[in-house]
Amino acid sequence: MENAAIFGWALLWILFWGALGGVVTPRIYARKDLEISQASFGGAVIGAALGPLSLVPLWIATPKITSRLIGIAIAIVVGIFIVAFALADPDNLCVANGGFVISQLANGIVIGVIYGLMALGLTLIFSILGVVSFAHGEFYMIGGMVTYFMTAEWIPGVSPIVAILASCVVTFAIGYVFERIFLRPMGSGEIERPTEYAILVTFGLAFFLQYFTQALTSAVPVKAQRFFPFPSLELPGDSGAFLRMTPGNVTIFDAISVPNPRFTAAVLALLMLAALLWFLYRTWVGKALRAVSQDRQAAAVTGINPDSMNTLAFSMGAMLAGLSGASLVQVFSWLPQVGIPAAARSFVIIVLGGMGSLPGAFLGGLIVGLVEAAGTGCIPDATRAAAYIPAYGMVILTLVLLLKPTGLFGREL
Amino acid sequence: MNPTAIYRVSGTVALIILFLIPLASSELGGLGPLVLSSYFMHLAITAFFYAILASSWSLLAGYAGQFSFGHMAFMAIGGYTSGLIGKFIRFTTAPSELCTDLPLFGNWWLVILNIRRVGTIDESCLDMAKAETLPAGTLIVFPPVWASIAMGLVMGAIFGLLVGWLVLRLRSTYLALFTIGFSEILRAAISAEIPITEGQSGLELVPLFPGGIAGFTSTSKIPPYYAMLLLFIFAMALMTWLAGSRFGLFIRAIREDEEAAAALGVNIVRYKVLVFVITSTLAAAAGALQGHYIGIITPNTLIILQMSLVIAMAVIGGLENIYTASVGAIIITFVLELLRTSVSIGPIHIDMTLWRLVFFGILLMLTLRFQRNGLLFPILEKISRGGVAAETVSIRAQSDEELDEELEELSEEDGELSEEVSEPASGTDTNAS
Amino acid sequence: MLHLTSNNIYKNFGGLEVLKDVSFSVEGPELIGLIGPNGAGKTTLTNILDGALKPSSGTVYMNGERIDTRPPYGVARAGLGRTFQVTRAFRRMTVLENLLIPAMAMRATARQRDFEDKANEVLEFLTIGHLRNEYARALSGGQQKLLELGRLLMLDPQMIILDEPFAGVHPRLMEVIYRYITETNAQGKAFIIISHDMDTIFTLSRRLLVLNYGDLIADGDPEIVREDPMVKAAYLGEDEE
Amino acid sequence: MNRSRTLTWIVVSLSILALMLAACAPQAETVGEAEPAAEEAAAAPTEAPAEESEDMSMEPIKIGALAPLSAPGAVVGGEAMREAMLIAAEELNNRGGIMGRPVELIIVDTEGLPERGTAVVERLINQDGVVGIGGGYHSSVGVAAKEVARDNGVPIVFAETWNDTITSVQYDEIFRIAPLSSEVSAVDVKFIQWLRDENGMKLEKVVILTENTDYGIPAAENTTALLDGAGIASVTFSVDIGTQDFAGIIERVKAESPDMIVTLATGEASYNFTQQAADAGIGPQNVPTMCNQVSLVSDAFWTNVPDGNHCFVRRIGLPQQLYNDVAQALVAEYSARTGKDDIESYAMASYDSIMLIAQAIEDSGSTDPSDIIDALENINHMGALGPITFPINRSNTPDQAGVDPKWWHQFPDPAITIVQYQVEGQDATETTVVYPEIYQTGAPIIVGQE
Repeated sequence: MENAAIFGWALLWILFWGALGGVVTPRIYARKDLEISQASFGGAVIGAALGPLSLVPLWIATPKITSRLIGIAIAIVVGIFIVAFALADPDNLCVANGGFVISQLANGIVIGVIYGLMALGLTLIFSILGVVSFAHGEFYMIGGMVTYFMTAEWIPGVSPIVAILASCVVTFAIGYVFERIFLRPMGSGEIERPTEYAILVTFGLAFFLQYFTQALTSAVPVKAQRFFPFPSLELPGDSGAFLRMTPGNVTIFDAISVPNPRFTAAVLALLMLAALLWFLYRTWVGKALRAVSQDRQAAAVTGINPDSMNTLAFSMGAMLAGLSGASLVQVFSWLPQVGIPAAARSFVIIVLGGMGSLPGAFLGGLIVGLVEAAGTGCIPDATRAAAYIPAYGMVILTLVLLLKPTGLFGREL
Repeated sequence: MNPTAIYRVSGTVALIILFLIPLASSELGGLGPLVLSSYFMHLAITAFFYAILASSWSLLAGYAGQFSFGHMAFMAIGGYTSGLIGKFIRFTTAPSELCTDLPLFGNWWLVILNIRRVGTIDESCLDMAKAETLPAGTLIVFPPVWASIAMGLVMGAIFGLLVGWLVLRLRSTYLALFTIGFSEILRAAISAEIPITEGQSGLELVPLFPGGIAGFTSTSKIPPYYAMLLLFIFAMALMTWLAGSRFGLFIRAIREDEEAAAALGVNIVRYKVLVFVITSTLAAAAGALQGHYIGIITPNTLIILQMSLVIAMAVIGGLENIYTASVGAIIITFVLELLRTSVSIGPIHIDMTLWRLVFFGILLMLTLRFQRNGLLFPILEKISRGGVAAETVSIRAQSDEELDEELEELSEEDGELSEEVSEPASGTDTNAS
Repeated sequence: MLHLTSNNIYKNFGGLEVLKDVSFSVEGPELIGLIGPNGAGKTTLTNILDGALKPSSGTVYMNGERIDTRPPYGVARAGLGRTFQVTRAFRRMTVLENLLIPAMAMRATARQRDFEDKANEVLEFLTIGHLRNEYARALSGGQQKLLELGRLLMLDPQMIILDEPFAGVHPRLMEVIYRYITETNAQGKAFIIISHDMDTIFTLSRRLLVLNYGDLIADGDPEIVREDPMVKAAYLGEDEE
Repeated sequence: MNRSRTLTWIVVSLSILALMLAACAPQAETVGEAEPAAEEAAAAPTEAPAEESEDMSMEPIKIGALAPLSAPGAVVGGEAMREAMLIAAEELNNRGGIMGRPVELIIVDTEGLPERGTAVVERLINQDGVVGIGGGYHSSVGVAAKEVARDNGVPIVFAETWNDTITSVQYDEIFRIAPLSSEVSAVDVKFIQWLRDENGMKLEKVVILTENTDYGIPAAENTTALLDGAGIASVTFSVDIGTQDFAGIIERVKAESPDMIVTLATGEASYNFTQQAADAGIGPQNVPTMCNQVSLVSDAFWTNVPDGNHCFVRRIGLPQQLYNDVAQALVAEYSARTGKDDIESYAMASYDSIMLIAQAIEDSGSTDPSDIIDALENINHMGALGPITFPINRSNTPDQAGVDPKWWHQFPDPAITIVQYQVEGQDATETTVVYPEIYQTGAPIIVGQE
């Protein structure tokens, strides 16, 4: 960084006015007998955006803090952040190299879609059962393992589609059995303090599944072959090709390059998402699920059995994790431990999106994917940029908990 | 016998035994036929270490109902703080000029050593200062171990306060979600900041008693045994006192029903943060002591597996009682050690180093499902509450037998009725913990 | 002398308006009934008075201090106590411990034994003295309700909100509750009682508030309210038990 | 209600019983005297060594061994080492033990954690009473374990801990037959220079991908410094060991447009990086790449890095065609047991570490650790790695010899070669040795040159 000071001061400016806005605004709104539920968060982002220029009018006029106002403020804050970064480090690849930026964005979006799919499972479980499954990462791991073993060891040469379906079946079945034995009694009142019980028992499941898999498979990393390699292709044929495909990669405009396994995984994730939406909004069972998530008792009155909805939701959530694992086992090398960072990331995403919100989970996945791409791509110190990948999500999580614990689409707590 | 008396007697006997164990160690020649190897002593110290972690976690999770997966992170904060102070801080009687010097009282200076590049064996600034700037006869004093451990505690408390304040305003699930991430980020940071923390190769700490104590050398197991035992006893005493005071009353009320406790005037956020800070500090104390005893601490102490072990110890012992949790920890430390011994080769090749964790996971889940209070707690419960329950039952029977019967019939209807009248409009109740 | 006012309270959940412009005030030890059909917003209003929910707009003042911005424990300390629709005893604590919590929470330096005598008195008054060392979960539903009422006496607030105190309670215990309300009220504590039990509420209360889908449609003497055409249309006509 | 409680108790007590039973099996192993050696030997299908150990009725000589056998340690490495060390113990017992006494090999799991390492070394010495310790994988464990060995005066012969400081502190008890980290880096850089000078390759900028471990960081810094000396610029990217997704880093590597990529990250991170780089168009087939030595596990390599052809890999130990008799016998036995075609360098070194201790006991005629240390200093052992000696020792200190202290008790010449995968799906044993020239079996294929 050439002018680190510029960036540092900009950051300090944002933090100072943000904190001031967050602390003072609710007091002013309270003194005027106005609604204060949004005042702290709104004050913080508005303060961070333009400092005294925006805070003084806000405190004088005390308008109703709408989500539109907050959205504009956040956009300004992000803008200031980017401009300050660009001024501070004009030679950074993220500033100087357009192709690099676009490639990183593409990477972020592609991986974010898959993160979103995985978090969807977690948030689905939460919205129906009110439980965070700490075994989510292990379902992800098992999905990948089953797909690998199907395609490479048990039935070599089998279509990847079959393998993915098999991983769905396996994760669904494990989720089903676990829910029936360990979570079902929560509903009947047999288990006291169900939330805490659920945290611990799913944690125990994670522990068991991880070491069970490790004991069965040994610790050699494995990886499935590309499901659907691209054809080799150049369009148009001359040197300035706008579309160039090799079996492992697609390059568009000579700038954006997306590796084949990721592309396949993202397409699979989008298909799954479409299927999930169709299921939730077009089938009777899906509608029943949504009804239970909105109002358990009302749903029970209309003849839906909430217990079986619980089982269905948990198994489906597990299956979604298994699916994202199945689609990523051709991207990453697979070990019994791969679930841990993936699960931690899903936790960040569902808090960011709002616990129990399906669109929130998907959007949260994209945001986390983009932030991770930006972090690894833009942090100037090459020895640290990648070492801190797990930390980028945590920064988001901390900010969300500090500013808006309900997340993007959360219900009131 | 009266249950309190049973506790007192058995507790005293246990304490006496714990204090006498070192007499049987091989270092002191053993007690007759009983000779405990220094490996046994090492296990005992480790068992106390885990007992402090498991019991303080049970105070947090079992009493207050707050589930943190970051207990090992606070343990590591204690160990690393203490280690870093030992690595970077010196006291001198003259400014070094080459390092960062801060004047203290009199002619004493606090010297912060420079961060050195990794892999190079270039001299530290203080070594250079010794040769160049420091006048002859200057005293260079290492920070005392107890003081760096104390700083470890302070850092544990500060981080506990920050995390607690950030997360404990929210539902308990958030604490679990956040602390998992917190451990991960701390592990990543310790691994990455190698010039400061030495990363994966581990930060070396000076021995607990660098010059030996009472005739024992610095590598003897007996002084650390007593140090860890005393910390364990202190922690148990502190937590017993807390659990019996208004503090214990309030955190249990919070565990049972946060909203109801708040409606009765309990400042729930304050007590949640307080219990979090106290247990984090205890974990940091255990971490600092264990770090100095082992002599090295690495970021791998933060992996989820380590946290899982502490949780499993507390749960299998009995989550809702600090004593059962600590006894569970001690037993499981030894059992796991027995289970890992060498490799087992038989007709069927079962490698226990791996399978023991699988069995452990199953046991953890089954305990939770079928014996929620752990495997040790029911025994304790039987002793302590057996008498009381019998007493009240007889009173109930005598005083108004008739009403009681009717009430019991009714109590089932109660449940149904109160559910029927519950009102959908109260959006908060649907997912309440 | 108690003085509580709620001014123009609105509450939205997502897009749903649960309370619309609710204003009323309580002066001194009144005994008020709060009724309304399911989904009328009674529990939401209670939660707002108690500080568990923040109003979308509007304010609540108690004895000149604004309490809607306070957390629930602050409201409790200001002198407002409540029970919950679904009984919320601290199930794995003894009956005595249940009672000690509010007493000790009110005072910064207090020891348990200072309150044990008072707790015993309260338990005897509520006819559950013999259960003092039992875990609350061992009590029947009705006894747990009594326990909740006992906790409020230990909190010693100026105003008490009871959410469905008579629901599913054995007639004999109902008498105890009835006595509890009248005697405590006579000692100078104001009551707001939410109930479906029309007979009891009409005989017990001296003033009636009627909520209908978020609107406060009536406020006054029970006999007059009973004749109010709006109330009849909205509530009594269809939902009398 | 009552019935379910009974059921509960049954389930719980059954699981405890299972745990106890599980606990008993291995427990018997330590308590029994000569049994463990017999049991371990029993793993070989053809022998009946239980009788033999009865023949050798004397008290066994106990030798300890360190290996990472569970996570977070490198379990694959640990299991290979265990297998090789069991072969050593069996071989010793088959030929009649040491000084007529049976050998009991006690292998302990270090989990790759230094704190575990100190604990288990403590246990080996004080509980089991071993006279010497072999094996050892993770450098951090070695660094910690050497202190315990020193406190107790028991020798350790490290087989696979590269960190220079382990020997440079010059403890009497510490010996090493693994290469020195700094020497390994030197070979890497010499090879890169050779590519530039002798093969006319354009080499101005190298990207190093390392892991932030006690191995990766010093290795990257050594390499950087040496490259600098050779006039080659370098950029280091460092990743956390658990990293899966390298997309962001790979874009940055691409933007540096390196002439060569050196992967110091080990384990699955190295596989992940190399394959994802290949997907992104800067893999071993586009840019000359030195893959990490884990790539020599060819089955796992081709599973995880299908586009890994043309990888250069550093190989510790002699090429297979130059194996001596000891090594060939070991490979034969090892292949029979594991089904692998070749033996990993560290497994071979672990075998030698046990054999070295055995010979030192025989040479000194004593099981006193200090006598064993004396014997090790003067040893001349024909091991699988070749003739093993420790020329820099108490009678010839680094000062006297005028060498860096890191050579203390260090096996001076573990052979290091650079091999290259030149055919897709090739087995590691069939790779072409491209450097140094004395071992060369073929010319390097240099990709991406205009």
